[in-house]
Amino acid sequence: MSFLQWAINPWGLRVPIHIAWFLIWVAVIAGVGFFIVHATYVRYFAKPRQFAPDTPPIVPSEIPARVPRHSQVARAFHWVMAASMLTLLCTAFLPKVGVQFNWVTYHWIAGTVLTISILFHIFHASFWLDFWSIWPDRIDMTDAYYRVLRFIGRPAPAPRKFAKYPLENKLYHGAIIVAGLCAIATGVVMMFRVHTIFFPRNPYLFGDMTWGTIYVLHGLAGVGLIALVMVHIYFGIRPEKRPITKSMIYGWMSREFYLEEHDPTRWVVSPSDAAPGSSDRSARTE
Amino acid sequence: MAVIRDVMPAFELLQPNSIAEAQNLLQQNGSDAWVLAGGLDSFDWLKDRIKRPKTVIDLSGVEELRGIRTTSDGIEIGAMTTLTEVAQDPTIRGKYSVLAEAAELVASPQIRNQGTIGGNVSQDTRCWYYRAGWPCYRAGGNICYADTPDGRNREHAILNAERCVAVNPSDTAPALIALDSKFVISTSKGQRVVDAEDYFVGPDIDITRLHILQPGDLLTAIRIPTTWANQQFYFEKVRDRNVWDFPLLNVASAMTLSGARIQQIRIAVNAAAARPLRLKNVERAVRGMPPNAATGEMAGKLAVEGAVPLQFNAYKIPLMRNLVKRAIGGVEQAA
Amino acid sequence: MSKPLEPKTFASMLPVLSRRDFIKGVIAGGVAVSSGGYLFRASTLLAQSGAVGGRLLTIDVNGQQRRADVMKQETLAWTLRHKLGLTGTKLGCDRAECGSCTVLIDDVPHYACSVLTHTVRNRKVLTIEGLANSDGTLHPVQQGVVEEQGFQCAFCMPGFIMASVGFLKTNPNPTRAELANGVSGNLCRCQDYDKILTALMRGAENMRKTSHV
Amino acid sequence: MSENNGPNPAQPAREYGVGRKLIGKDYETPDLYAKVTGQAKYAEDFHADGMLFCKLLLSPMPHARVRHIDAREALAMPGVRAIITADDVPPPADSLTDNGTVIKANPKSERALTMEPVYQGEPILAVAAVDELTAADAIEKIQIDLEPLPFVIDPLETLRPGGPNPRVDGNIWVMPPGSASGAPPTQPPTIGELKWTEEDFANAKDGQLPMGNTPDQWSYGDLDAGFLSAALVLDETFVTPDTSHQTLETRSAMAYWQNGKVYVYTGTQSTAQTVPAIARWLNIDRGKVVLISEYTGGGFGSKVTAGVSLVIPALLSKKANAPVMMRISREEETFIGRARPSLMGRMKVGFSREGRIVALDMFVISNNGPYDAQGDVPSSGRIVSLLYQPQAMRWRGATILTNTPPRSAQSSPGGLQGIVIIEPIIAKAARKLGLDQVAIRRINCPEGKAPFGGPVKGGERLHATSAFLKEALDRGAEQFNWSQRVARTPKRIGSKVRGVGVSLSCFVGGTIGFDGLLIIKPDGRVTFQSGIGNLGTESVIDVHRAGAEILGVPWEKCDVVWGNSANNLPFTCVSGGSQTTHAMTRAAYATAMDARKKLQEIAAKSLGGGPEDYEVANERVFRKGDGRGMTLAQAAQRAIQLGGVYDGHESAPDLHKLTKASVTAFAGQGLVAAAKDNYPRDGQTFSYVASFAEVEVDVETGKYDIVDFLAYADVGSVIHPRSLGGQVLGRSVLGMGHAIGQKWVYDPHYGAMLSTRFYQNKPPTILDVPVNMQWGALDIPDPETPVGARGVGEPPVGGGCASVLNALTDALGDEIFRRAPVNLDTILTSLEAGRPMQHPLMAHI
Repeated sequence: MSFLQWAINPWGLRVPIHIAWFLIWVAVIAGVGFFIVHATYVRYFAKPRQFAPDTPPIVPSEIPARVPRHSQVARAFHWVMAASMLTLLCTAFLPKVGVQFNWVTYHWIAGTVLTISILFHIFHASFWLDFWSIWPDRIDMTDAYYRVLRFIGRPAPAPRKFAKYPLENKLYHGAIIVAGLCAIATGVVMMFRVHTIFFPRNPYLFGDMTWGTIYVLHGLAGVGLIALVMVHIYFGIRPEKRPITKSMIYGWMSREFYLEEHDPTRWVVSPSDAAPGSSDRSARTE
Repeated sequence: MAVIRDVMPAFELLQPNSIAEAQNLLQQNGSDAWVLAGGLDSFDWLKDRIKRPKTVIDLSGVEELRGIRTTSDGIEIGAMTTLTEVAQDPTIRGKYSVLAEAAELVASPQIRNQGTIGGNVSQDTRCWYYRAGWPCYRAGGNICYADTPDGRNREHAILNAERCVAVNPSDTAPALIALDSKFVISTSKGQRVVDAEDYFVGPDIDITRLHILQPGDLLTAIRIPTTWANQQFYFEKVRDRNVWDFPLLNVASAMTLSGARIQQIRIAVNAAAARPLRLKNVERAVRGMPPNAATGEMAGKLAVEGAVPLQFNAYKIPLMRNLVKRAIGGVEQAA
Repeated sequence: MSKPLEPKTFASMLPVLSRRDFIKGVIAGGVAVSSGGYLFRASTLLAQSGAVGGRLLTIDVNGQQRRADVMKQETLAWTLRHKLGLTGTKLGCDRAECGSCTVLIDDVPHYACSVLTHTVRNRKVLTIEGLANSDGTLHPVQQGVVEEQGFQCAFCMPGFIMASVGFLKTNPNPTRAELANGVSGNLCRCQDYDKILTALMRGAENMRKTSHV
Repeated sequence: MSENNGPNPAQPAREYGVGRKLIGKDYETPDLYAKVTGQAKYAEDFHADGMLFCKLLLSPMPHARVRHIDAREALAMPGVRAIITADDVPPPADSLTDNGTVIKANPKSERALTMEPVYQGEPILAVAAVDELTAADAIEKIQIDLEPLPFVIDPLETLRPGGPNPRVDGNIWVMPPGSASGAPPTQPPTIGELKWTEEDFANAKDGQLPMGNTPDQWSYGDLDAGFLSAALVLDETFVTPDTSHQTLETRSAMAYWQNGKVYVYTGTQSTAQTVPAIARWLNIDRGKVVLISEYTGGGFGSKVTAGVSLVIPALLSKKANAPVMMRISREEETFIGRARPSLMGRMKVGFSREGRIVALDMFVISNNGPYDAQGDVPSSGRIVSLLYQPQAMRWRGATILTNTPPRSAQSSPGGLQGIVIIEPIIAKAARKLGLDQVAIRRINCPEGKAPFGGPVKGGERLHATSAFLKEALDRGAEQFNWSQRVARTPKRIGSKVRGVGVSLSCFVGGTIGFDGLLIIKPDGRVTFQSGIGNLGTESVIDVHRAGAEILGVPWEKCDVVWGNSANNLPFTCVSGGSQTTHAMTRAAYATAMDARKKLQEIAAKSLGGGPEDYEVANERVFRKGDGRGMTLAQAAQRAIQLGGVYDGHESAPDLHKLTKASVTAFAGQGLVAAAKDNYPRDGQTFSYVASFAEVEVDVETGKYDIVDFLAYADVGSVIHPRSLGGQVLGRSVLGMGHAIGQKWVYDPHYGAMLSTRFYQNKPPTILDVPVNMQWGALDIPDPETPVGARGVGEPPVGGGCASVLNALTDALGDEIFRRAPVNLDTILTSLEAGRPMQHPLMAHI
């Protein structure tokens, strides 16, 4: 059983042309498998979470009721990206599993949208947002280590609360970067094979072996994204994560959730940047 | 592994005697099975060792699939009826002559004696890149060799191309569309009847086949309604050599007149795209108009709207324009 | 467009013999196989090599019941030429586009290169060898060819004659143009078409005279 | 319809060979019965016990180097008997050309198998197995690793500065010094590089052929003065197609070894000369080769002596120690089956007001394929100079190598291309000068001992033995009703436009110096030994009718032996270059004369008197006057008693050694006559044809039909009218194929041929030619040869193509095409645009 589809090219050379399409199902099954394992774990085995106490203890009243998390621009980007990503996956893989329609044009247009939005995101994140907030830091690592020790019942100090993004979130983002950029990089080159509005078509830009490799990478990234997207949606709808999902819609999370999950020293929030709708009154009544 | 394009590989040959039996064998053998009708298309694939079925199901023994029957509303042609039988059948020559003409112009006498109507409409494209066994889109690959900067595409598509620019080579298909015939398909789930034009698909929908038959399906018969019997027909095939060659373009039309005006019309061309094209826009435009040169001119121009020539097939645009013009305005006589 | 495309070949990724080893291999192999293997019959060997074996068939050829061991994928042309010794049926293209292999199956001209022998079990096959009478008297069409010195290299001749015999059964009194259509499924590369038509027209005339059926 | 009565109503009845018994009369050839009954055995029809089948591994790349071959899996298969590669092929030995001249072995020439394929489809390896299926399966089990090398399929591309070379060392053959004069070269040519400058290419405008420097050229007369005096000067580019010979019988062959001799069954254009050729390819003594070739399914120049297809089965059968049959598939035939090189030509032609060609500047390059240089380029110049007798002419040419299948002479090599390049220009000139198309050809066409080619040593130009083309042109115009057809109006009816065209045509028509051999048996029958290949022209039999005529023997008493080299054949010319009828009627005549002389001497010895007192007729040799004498039977018996020169114990010293051996083999079997053709000949022999065609073009589809055709031949005395008619019309249609559709289509990116099937490369069908064609022949004997007969195979070819092209321009005007073939796409797009739309110089479209 080969994970790639091979063909004999006009010169009698064996070249790869695609991934084997059964990998689509492998990805889907992997995704579903993850739900089951994770859900079961959380339901039956997960110990109640314990965080090290805040140091110095914080005064809740200094935290706005609605903690701003995602700017409008950031949210817009996320949903545009999500839409184009779903379009890309559907147009790419539905025809392969028997749902036949004219997909190519939608696919490259969605691809273009995604590419542009990603470029914007990189630019925007680097200059307007806290660029490093999404990258794992040393504390994440040590805390992860503590969690593992505690999970296997070894003595270890309680981990600290999260910064703006929990480690899982950061790791997931990393994975998306790898798969997404691979799909985009190969996808852009593949536009030379079809008629687009961008550049004159040239199917002979590369040799058959190179083209084959490009198609295979694109395919691998594609099926990879199937699994990643499934996992992402899964977390998005899990009850305990819902505040985070909401924050991607409304832009803010409640003070309670913030205090419960996040470490104000690692994700500093001052009253000045209260999200619209929060008021001191409501704060005082606490 | 080295490539050799000669000598048919060994396969198991199954020879059912009934449609039911054939259907069963198809189910049992799934995608390993190859359906053999007249074999004129099949043997090329097999002798070139490009298609390698484990099992070949020969339909020549299935009597139900042969012959031309008169039905309550028209006629039914068994899929395994030979093109010679179709071309010489008195009813078809009399009432549906456009089909007889088309069948008469297929390939060569010996091929018409063996080739079947079912095979003619279900045959694969003749794109020479694809037929050479090159791994193009249609063969499951990731490129169209014909639509490249120096691809040789004189015989290829000017309309509805999507990545693949191959064309459908059938001569009888446009005639059957013009006659508004229905294709009877026997599937594992039972019988399906589709309009002639819906029997064919383009690369935008399915880039690997020219028709809607899925593995296990069987085209059993073609029904021609009386709707267009004895109406005014036109068929013309243009090819290089007067024998054997596939159409560079062909056109078929059926017309009913009320007085000196076109009342109803169906017109189709083939070898212009991956599927025979029914020219609905032309049909709409010419209804109610006199079938004369002026109408023909207009129809011809309309027919080729949106045509995109490749490097070597620009001639197909004036050719299609003129054939449609003739089909509607008639052939220009003494000036 | 003329620069080499992909210098990297799949074969080069495989463990392969150097040419010297290869030649050794050939000689050794050649000897090894040729001793002994010499007497094997094709079908038994195929059976060993896992391919589909043949099956004993009886076919009606030129009025005789002929038995032959026939592969499932074997064409009638191959059976006639290599199993029944009827080499008058020629293979010019083996792809149904030259007509040299034309034979009559139940009186209808077919390309024998494009008919599976297993599909003609219950049908009558007539080849060029079966056309003349047993006493050697030629068929009127053959006679016409002799009278007009039709054909040149004559490799296409058996096919042409069979095609016209088949056609004349349906149209015994054709015009030159009709006969040309009748034999249009046959290619002549000496391109002696004019003399061929003349000869076949003479043959048609002979047939009408002798009221041959 | 009146058409049913009479086989071909269009063909006027005509008596040839007036006053003769056999020459000029129709008869039933002795090979015909076997042909019509299917008993005639062609190479592939033979079967030997334990016969193995061979399949080939062909190169998928246009130019590559074989890095590795792994055949272990294939060899392990049951039924696979042997595999051979280039390493099993003996080193190349000397080879022989069309007309028998020896050239030194060329190490860079084609071999049976190769480790550096130079065209897609070149055989690399061959497998022998118990059946074809096993052999084919074995091929698929072979791992082959090829290193792609630079390739080129378009001659102009390799001529560009920095353009790729088809061979590692270059793109042209460089002749060894001192071989330009046409004398057979002693040393083999080497491969060199020819590149033109950017300027050469820049100077060529809008589809004109660029003209860089060429290795070969000649000229005569004052070209510049000619152009100055010209009333009209045209400068046109025209390109002819590459066309495969496509003999209907592929070059299949069967071979086995027995008692140290190799027995080869194949089709060939010469039984006599293929034997030594096979011996050279196999590097063995010619006495060890037996060739069986009784019937050949077409040649057209592609089956001249030995080649790849004979060597492979011979070597395989030796290695496998069993008979090997190699059935060449139609696709393989497309690759190894030889083809006519495409010629790209540019001509500047100056015409006087009357239409006389006063100056002609001719420039041609050919697409030669990767191997030996073909003669088409020089031949095109010679033929044009002879056929149109320009007052001043310069010819320049280059034979360019490419990575496309090997070429060989094809009916009228270079002749067709030259004629097809110049004829449309002459047609255009006639229109511009307001002259009749027949008239303008009449004042240019050769007459009598017409000169041709460039000056040879001594500054003199060679000349033809004779030419009666003017008469042929006049008779043809009359029979074709030329003037009525031209006058007919309207030319256009509906969308159909009619056009008429005429063309001159010629090619070489014969060589000299070969041997003949006949035996008068004691029973009075005469046996003619024929070394001619039997490829359907019937010259294998026809020429001996001349001998029988002279001896006064009824044909029923004659036997002809041919097709098996074991049957002791005389040294005979190859049936190529249209030389056979001329060369071998001369040899037959000489031989009959020798027989007559011997009969007279025998009679004198037996009945007294001198030989001159006796004459030979009615199967007797008898004394003039009283008629006393003896029958041929008695003479034969007497000859055996006399022995010596009479019964073959001695033979004439000037005979070829092959003939001598055969004579000795017959010693004592009867009166053995053998002679070499020593008759003088003033000039080179050519044959001529005037061709006329009418076409009907549908201007809405571009599709056209040839509705009528006539070829009128000046081929000397007619020997066998029916087979002559077959040659004249058959080869005309071969020419037509080049006009109406035959071509090669290549994918330039992979250098792979796409048009491997008939429905793609378009050999003409019976419905692509007129249903009634006509031919005629002057039947004027050539003064320079005893029987007066010239060859006919090739002369009609150019006219068949050019007359159709000219009919097309007559119908559609000069702004339609600049290359052949002319298909409906060319016509339709050009009519749309009002100018030639198809680029003439784009290769293989």
